Amino acid sequence: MLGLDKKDTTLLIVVAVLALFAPFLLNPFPTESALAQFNAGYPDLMQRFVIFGIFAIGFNILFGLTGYLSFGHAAFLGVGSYAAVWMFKLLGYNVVPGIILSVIVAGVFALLIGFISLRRSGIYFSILTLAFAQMSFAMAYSVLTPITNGETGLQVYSSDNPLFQTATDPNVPHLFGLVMRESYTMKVGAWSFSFNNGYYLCAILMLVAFYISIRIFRSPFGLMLRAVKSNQQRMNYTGLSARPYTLAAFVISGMYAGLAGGLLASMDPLAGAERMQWTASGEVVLMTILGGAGTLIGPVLGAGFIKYFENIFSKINESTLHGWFSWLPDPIEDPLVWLLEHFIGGGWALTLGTLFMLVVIFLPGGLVEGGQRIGRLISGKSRGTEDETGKPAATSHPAE
Amino acid sequence: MGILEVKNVNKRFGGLQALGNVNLSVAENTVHAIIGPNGAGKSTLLNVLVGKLIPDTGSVMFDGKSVLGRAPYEINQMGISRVFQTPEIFGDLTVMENMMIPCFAKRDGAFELNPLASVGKQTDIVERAEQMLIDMKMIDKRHMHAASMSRGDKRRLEIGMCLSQQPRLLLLDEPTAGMARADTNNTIDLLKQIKAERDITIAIIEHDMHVVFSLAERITVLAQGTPLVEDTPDKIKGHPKVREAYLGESA
Amino acid sequence: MDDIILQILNGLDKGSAYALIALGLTLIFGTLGVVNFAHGALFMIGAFCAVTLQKLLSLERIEVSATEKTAWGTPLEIKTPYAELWFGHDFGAAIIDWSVPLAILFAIPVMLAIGYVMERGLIKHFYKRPHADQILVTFGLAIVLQELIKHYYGANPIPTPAPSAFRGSFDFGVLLGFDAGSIIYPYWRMVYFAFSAVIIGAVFAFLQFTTFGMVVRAGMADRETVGLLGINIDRRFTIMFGLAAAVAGLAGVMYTPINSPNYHMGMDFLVLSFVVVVVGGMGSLPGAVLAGFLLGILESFASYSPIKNFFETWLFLPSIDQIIIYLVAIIILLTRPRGLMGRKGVMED
Amino acid sequence: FTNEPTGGTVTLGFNVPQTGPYADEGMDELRAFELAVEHLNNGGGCLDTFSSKALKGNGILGKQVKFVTGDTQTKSDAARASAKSMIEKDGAIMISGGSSSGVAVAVQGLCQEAGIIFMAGLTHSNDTTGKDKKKNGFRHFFNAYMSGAALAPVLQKAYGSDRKAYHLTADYTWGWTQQESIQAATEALGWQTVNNVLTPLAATDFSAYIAPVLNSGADVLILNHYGGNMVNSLTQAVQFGLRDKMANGKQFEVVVPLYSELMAKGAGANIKGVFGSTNWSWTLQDAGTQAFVKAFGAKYGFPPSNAAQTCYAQTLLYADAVERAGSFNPCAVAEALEGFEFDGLGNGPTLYRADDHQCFKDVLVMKGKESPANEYDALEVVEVTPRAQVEYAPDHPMFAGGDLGQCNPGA
Amino acid sequence: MNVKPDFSNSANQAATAPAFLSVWDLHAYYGESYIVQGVSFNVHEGEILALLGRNGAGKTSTLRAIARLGNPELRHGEIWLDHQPLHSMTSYQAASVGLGLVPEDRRIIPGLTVEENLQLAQIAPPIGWSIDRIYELFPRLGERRKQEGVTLSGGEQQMLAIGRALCRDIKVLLLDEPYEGLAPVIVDEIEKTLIKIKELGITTVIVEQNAVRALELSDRAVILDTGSVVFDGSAAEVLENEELRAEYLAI
Ligand SMILES: Nc1ncnc2c1ncn2[C@@H]1O[C@H](COP(=O)(O)OP(=O)(O)OP(=O)(O)O)[C@@H](O)[C@H]1O
Ligand SMILES: Nc1ncnc2c1ncn2[C@@H]1O[C@H](COP(=O)(O)OP(=O)(O)OP(=O)(O)O)[C@@H](O)[C@H]1O
Ligand SMILES: [Mg+2]
Ligand SMILES: [Mg+2]
Repeated sequence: MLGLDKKDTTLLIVVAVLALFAPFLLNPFPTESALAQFNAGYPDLMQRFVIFGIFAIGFNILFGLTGYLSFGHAAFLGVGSYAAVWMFKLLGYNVVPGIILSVIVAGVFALLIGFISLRRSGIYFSILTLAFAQMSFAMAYSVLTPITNGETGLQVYSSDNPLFQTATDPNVPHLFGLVMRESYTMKVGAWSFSFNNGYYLCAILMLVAFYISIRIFRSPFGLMLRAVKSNQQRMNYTGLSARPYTLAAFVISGMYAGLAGGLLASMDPLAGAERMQWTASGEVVLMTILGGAGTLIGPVLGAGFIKYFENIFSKINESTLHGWFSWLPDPIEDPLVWLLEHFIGGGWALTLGTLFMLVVIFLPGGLVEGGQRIGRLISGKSRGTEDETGKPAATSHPAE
Repeated sequence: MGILEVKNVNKRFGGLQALGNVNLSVAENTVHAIIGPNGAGKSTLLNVLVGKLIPDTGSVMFDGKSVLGRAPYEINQMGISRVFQTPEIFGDLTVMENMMIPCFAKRDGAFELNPLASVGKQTDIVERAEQMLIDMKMIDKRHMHAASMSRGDKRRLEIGMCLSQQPRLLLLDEPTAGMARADTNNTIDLLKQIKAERDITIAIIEHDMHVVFSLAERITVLAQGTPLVEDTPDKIKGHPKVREAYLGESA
Repeated sequence: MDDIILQILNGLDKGSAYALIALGLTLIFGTLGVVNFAHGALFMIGAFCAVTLQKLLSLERIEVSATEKTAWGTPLEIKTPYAELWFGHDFGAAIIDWSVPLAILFAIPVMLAIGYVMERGLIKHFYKRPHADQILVTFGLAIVLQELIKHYYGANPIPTPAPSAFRGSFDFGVLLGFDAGSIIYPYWRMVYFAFSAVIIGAVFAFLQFTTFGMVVRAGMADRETVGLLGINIDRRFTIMFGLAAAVAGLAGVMYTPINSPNYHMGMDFLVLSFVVVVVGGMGSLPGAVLAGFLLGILESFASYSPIKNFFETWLFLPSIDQIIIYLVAIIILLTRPRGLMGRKGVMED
Repeated sequence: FTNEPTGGTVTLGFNVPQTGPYADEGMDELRAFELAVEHLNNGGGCLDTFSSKALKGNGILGKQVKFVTGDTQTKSDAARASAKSMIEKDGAIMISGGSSSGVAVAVQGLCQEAGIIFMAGLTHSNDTTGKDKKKNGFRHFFNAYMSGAALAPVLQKAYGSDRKAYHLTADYTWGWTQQESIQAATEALGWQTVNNVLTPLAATDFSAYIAPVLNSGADVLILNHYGGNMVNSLTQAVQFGLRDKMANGKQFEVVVPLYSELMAKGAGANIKGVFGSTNWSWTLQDAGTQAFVKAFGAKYGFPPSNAAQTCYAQTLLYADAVERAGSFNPCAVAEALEGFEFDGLGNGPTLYRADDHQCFKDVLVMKGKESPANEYDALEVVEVTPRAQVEYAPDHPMFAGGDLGQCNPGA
Repeated sequence: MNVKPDFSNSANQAATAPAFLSVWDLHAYYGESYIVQGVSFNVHEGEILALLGRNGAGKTSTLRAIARLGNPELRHGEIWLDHQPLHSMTSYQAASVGLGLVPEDRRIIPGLTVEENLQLAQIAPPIGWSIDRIYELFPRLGERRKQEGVTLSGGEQQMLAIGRALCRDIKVLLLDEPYEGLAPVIVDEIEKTLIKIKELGITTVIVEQNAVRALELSDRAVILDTGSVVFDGSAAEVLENEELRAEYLAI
């Protein structure tokens, strides 16, 4: 289907179903229950899952296929956001021009940076991209304040007078009148599920992005990118020029980042400079590795994983803990709460740090490998029979 | 006038004259062997031919066009393919994928942006790569990870990759080193067969005299960076200087 | 002119801080080939060694006042440091005063132990893993270390002053024939500079005049073959790692009087130290040190307001001080393929 | 309206930095919030001293108060994500907290769009109630203009009218507005401004900025820095011997216009004798302050910071406004808060001005104490600047450009 | 004191004297692929043993397992060298009891000069030949002592790899394709060296595709096929037995 083989089609369908039913899947606990804290099915977080999923999918096209580790990809996310907010300021709150422009601007920006940075490889390339992104961040934070609104972040003011904004248009981002922030809430017994317009727009674009990424992985172009990673020398002596390939991959992944940035701004019309900081670039690197670099679905999983812990664990506080464990006798409750307190609220980073280590130590192929192990356990296949070439399955089929 | 004309090429590495005034002419559709002691500059000469090294002076013309100053991929696109002394393959890819890449390079040129095409649907490429694997007797290894093959197999794969490009000039740097005798003979047969089937010029570096004398139509002996003699195999075999400096008593 | 000299002095000092941090990093990153995102955390832990020692030395005996009360109604606590109780008021106070230099002695074993545990327990398993995995695991570790420190010491900077003997500043002005007071430079920064020079010299001597450096470099390039030559490369890697941790830690200890330490100081320096190491060239110790000083001095000059203004008016580059390091890094990496003095083949793919 | 409470409880959202450099300040704010919720539900604390007697200690409008917390990370993106989760997931009706102006402005904008009341925590930039003011947002904290207005007379008294000032300014919006305010206030005294150098937010070593001050001809250094920037720049200024130096025949001085207790702690002995301003101090003697300090100290064992006091006051003020309006509807609440005058929460009689939602109250000028009695006693109040002296017209140029807009009750 | 087990009824049919290096029932894996499938043989002190087989037969893997390199992983089997249990050692420990391996792709260490490559071999005891003596054996290395090892020509690298092994005081030398890439004259040289080494009492196992040359030099031969021993006997026997050669060596 859609020019994909059976396995890829299945994967795409699974992802599509997951994305479509995310409002149910992410809200498994009744609203009033103690575990509702772990529900992630509210619009903002769901949007973030798919938007950062797009970001990571794009990053993976560069890193997973070519092995070029960019440490400045957040710059493209940032310019994408700025471009989109500027469109809102100038043209009006319809998200279409913003999203289109964010992709284009990020692509052009990636072309410039990529053209220069790709003159080097390995760590030298990483540091070049980092330097460009950090420069962009520093400028956006202070010098370019007239364009970026600095520390506060670029936003739409009522004095902006967009060109095409009519009185009847919603005064928030919308898609031809479909307001992004609006949701339909469905109550089923003790559960409540919200279906948000913005989320579905993002999810559809994510599916498109995912589909394109599968196609890229399976294309001759994708094969060449893997060849770059494997042996550039051989590539050159086989009559292939590695530079245009890597540059194309860089620009494509920059456009993905721009799309993610544009969507972020479309869901919430504010573009902050921190989006371009090295920590943001680092985050997408972590997402990709955590999920499984070079795999199709890994980056999406990694993005979800990180955003989940950041947003859910940071909101648990001591009194929530006491609420959960109040049924325990005090001498047990207090030490338990004391211990868990390290990992919640302001300690969410500790949870994340610990999980990073555990995942990378025990699941060398990232979360995808975890999934495969579970799959194997279920299907009862022993590892030895996986394939006869002697290479573990995770690496010989890099796109699982 | 040969298809490859090397004139007055010099190359120094620091104090070492690796190539000194090398003149070489390789006639079209011949197998030309370059032999010589270790460190004579044979690989260096090949490096100059494929654009890996730029000589200090001199000129290299392929089919009437200069190759100097061109990037390796451009030189390859002109029709020169090279097999390296230590196998250079795409270790992370499967054998089949390894074989497909040169086929793509041959068909699409140095760069082609086709991110939405599907590798599996490129039937011409798949067929060609499969045929080459069959020719190389490696078809049963098609799904194998190239890096986990034994070294002899890697070398055969690399030769196959170069041949699948149908180059006009094939440069082989010790293609049968470390290859079992049977495979060496197979390779010789393969090269002979290819030679017979299509117009191809082969320049080969080898220390295995069995290979050299089975294939070569002309031989250049290189010593300390300069050609010592150039002649037919029979003459070279009997050449006293060559025997002393290179072949030793065993030849 | 006097301002220029001042900026050079400042640059040297900033440079020595960069150089020292980069030196530790390049031992792990440039020599062992491990992308160590926890290096900043090691630096931070070094600084907290000083904090801890200061806290330990100034542990107080708490007596509850019978009569006085605090503004919120609890009884007032009267605190006396044990050091003063045990060693007498003056000597006790002097020990507390000297806690930062004393922390050097404290930090060396602590950092070596941390380095040892970290290498044996974690990093050892990651030499052969892809750099990406190394990034993930060391970043995770850095967060864990950082959060633990935050949990016990809070997020606020903790003042750790230099001994009072070093608190003033030295007047170079008179020495160099300028007006008195026109070029003054804090004593502690001079100490820091000297200390860096000694550490850098010692590490160089250790690696250049012994075969240790060569063996470790060889081990990084090809562990297997080095093992075939009878060399226990694991042990040397551990030593190297411990050494790097100690260098990072000492850099941290000595830095505390300049900047009050806080739990995220490591992350603040992390990116910069990677830039310094790479600009210096992978695998080159002198490169890292040179790049540290170069970037430090350039940054110092770019922060000097006449120069800032010059860039702003003539080159339309306002706030050059914010981007100078990255700008210089880009220029150097584009003009020299492997940074200033990088070795071929180290982390180039 | 958005998140109208229907059950027996009402949820407030406390959005404070829990990671990053301001985590300790965030923790302190959180403590104050918890205390405020306790008092709202059970009475006590400032409920007894507050001039408005609408609050009964039985929750808000009879509904038990619950709260959710989140981490702003001192990043506008993260702060908005966290606020959105409180609004979308937890049904928070009001958001409060924060420790920086960028975050305050960003979250205020979000609350305006979502139809939620935002009670700003620590935010000092003029913009929050200036060009970025919003109908749904309210600021109890003072601002940069007020710092200038309060500090200037004290500086004049202490250092005279003939001074040359050198500014180091954090290179982002808050730094700029503060610098602008202080420069205006000091120049009005007759001081000259020798130079203003912008320093990167990420800077940790300020030596290269401080050294040139030595020979600049200035005799006062004004540090428009906050948090870690301020701790480091002040520490280093002292290290460079600026405070021991004579310039133009006068003792060289350093001024830190905006103080916080935690910064004072971080800078240690270096702040001794340095002037600055704060919104509030636990050492004040009025009844409101004492009631709060007592409650806070009894619960946590140490006195609250002025950020904490702001958050506490904001929570009570919100609850009180709801009671008085008789509705949780943000528009009704806003109306009740606008022009509201009250006393008994510290700082004396206070006005929530309707024109820009800025609080007007006495401002404190502080000085680093020479011999602190304990670790919470680093600063002493030099002067309580009366409210009249820090007031300004709503259309003052430093606050121009904004528009409160319409109240948004949301869905 | 570790005692060598009695392997008298093992696969070693030529056991006449007590074995110096005993390899007993090795099973080794690359990840999950089972490559060395129960290899056993004995080598006597001072003997030269030729280990032969086609490409991919498992020769290299066997040598690597004996040298205790991590890959392939030795899951079962015992290796005794002069009463020392190599199977319970790591590679550097094995090296320190007198095992030397010249690996198949030479493994010259990048970034180190020729001389440093040699020095590296003399860091851990036991130390063998002096560096000067190596230069005497291979004057070419002496000329290139300051050059980075990996830029040597293929043959020079081979000399360096052998020289490096001799820098250590070895009891058993494992050579993986030592003649590969060497000019015939140099092969003659190396052959002489190996004889010299033998005279010094060093036991040698040689893997070589040039089977005839290897056999002429060796006392005994072991032939591997798909990871198991298919022949164990005297070298002369292989040279005489056409059938055997045709089946397993294709010569
Ligand atoms: N990058 C380099 N720097 C310095 N010397 C070099 C470099 N590359 C090659 N050489 C030297 O140049 C000489 C010629 O090397 P080359 O590799 O061409 O020899 P060759 O004829 O291929 O030998 P072999 O048959 O052993 O492979 C050798 O002595 C080698 O050491
Ligand atoms: N790293 C590896 N991972 C997986 N399989 C491997 C690896 N190295 C070798 N193999 C496999 O092990 C088998 C034996 O390889 P080995 O290198 O031992 O053969 P060999 O007898 O030395 O062959 P050659 O003469 O070609 O060097 C081969 O089938 C090869 O594919
Ligand atoms: Mg060669
Ligand atoms: Mg082999």
